[in-house]
Amino acid sequence: MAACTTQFEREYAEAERWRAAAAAAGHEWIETSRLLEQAEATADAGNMDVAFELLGKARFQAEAAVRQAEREAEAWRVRVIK
Amino acid sequence: MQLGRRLVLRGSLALAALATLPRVLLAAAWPEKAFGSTAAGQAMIDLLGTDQTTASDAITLQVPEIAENGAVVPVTITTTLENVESISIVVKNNPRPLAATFEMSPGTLADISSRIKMGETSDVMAIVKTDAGIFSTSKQVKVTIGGCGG
Amino acid sequence: MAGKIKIKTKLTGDVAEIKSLMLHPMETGSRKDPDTGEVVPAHYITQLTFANNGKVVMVANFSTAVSKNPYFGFKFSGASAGDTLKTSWVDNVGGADELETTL
Amino acid sequence: MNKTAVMLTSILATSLAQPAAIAGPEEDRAAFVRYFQSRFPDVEFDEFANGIYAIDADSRRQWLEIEEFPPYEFAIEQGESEWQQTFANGRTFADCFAQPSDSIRAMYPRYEEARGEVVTLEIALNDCRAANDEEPYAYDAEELIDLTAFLAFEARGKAVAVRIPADQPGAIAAYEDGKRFYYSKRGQLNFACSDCHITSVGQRVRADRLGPSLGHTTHFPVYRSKLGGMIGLQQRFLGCIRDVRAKPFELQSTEYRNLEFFLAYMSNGLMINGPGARK
Repeated sequence: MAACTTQFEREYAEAERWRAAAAAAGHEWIETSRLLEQAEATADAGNMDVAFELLGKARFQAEAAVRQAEREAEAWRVRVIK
Repeated sequence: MQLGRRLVLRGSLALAALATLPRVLLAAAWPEKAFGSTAAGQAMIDLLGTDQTTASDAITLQVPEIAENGAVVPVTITTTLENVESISIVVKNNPRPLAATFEMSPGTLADISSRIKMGETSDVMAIVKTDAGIFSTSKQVKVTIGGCGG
Repeated sequence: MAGKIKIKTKLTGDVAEIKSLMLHPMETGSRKDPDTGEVVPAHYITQLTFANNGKVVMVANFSTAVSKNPYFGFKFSGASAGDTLKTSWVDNVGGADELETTL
Repeated sequence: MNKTAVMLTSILATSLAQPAAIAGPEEDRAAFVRYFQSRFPDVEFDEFANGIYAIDADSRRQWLEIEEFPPYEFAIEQGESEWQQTFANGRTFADCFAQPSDSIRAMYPRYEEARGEVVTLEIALNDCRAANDEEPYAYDAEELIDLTAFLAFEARGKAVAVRIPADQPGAIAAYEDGKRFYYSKRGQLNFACSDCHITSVGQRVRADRLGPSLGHTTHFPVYRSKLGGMIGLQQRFLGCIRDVRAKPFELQSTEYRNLEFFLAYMSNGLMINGPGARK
């Protein structure tokens, strides 16, 4: 149980880093913060399976948002009407 | 709540009395029962005494084909029928179908417009009561779910 | 303080075209407040009356199915410039307002 | 009126009004106008100020009926009485502005060199309150939106005239930032503003038809039938960002101000026709 909690905290911190990076790039998605909050609350309630699942979704979204920001750093230029 | 409403009705009659009502408008108490009916036919019976109307192409009902927003659907009703006593708007699929009813005095022209709410796609009926009977026409208005407008 | 009734009138011969707009929530009594989740009580105009020089020319009976900030337009004959049009409404919770306009 | 003539006149008018305009934004704007005019050849340039109602006939009829007596008239009236109110120190909003009330809307958004940022009408009004020791309004406060409704109404018929002077590198940077924002895909749905309002303009998303970006800013604030109340341009931005499932920015954030700066510049030469009525 303790190991499980430590793992959750480690993965949570990593997901949060991705979310912060997406936010810094101006590309955070709408649900990510809420998923992180839900994951934390579920973990606090001891339901680790669901907590990890929610955390996984948050992490996926945050990372995808960062990738989107990286892509868009140049990709937007091709859409400009000329 | 119920008590409050009675007070209001008495208040409105008092206001109306001050204005020295002509003949046609003496009966113009707010038709609480008809407005409370959950079926179009019953609302018409409560309001007009019958749910039977004569279809008439002398009534022009102007409504959109597709409502931009069910919260604000413009409705205009005109008719060439003579001696019109009242015009009513019935939205068949609304939870309470009778939307509004307009009491005309002898000098009032049969040309009214308003904006109504519609919960879903429905037939909208314009009902015109004259001294010769009760006439109607209806049109379907499509209501779609919005949310992205602008 | 801004009024809660607005009237526009147009006189063509002896026919007056009246357009009215009221500032009113027209609550149906079935809507829930998005913040509190509680049902917002019904609050709507029931009757809108127009009297020209004291003679009632139109009584509009509304249900909750009339849109928020209701609009109502109509025409009547026998009007002349300088007539006083009185517009008044009452609602289901005892609210009322009125406005006098000169044609 | 001849369409090309109208377009040329407006381009000329704008370039005459700002001799120091830079080629970049002006080329962008000309291309923007050309795109929408070739997409909707039957629509006159001036008509784009009417947004979606320039290109959708059935909606236009309903809009015209609402315009017969639009619910935003209460907002204009309220805004006017706020404009005339006296602050505790005896001064009024008018004292903050050198121009008469019909010439204020068209001055914003503008880049202010000294501050190094885009200033919108909402910011200018709140600055005025702060300068007079009054509490600033929240950016979604009804009072503030009503004031902008009044000033838009006063300015009707005046042209949008956003300036990007060549000697203000900060202005061009803010413009470029707004342009990047406009064309960047974001959110879970991976949409850019341009995907809906340029590429798919006129098409339906669920029940709604997508409005052209040319003229997007001219008619705000608007009375939304859906909400039964008034909203400002940036509240609409916020709604769009949310609709593509991205986390919205704060009202009057640098992101939205720069976006407003870019979008308003694209509408230069169109007439201010706010406040508006939208579904």
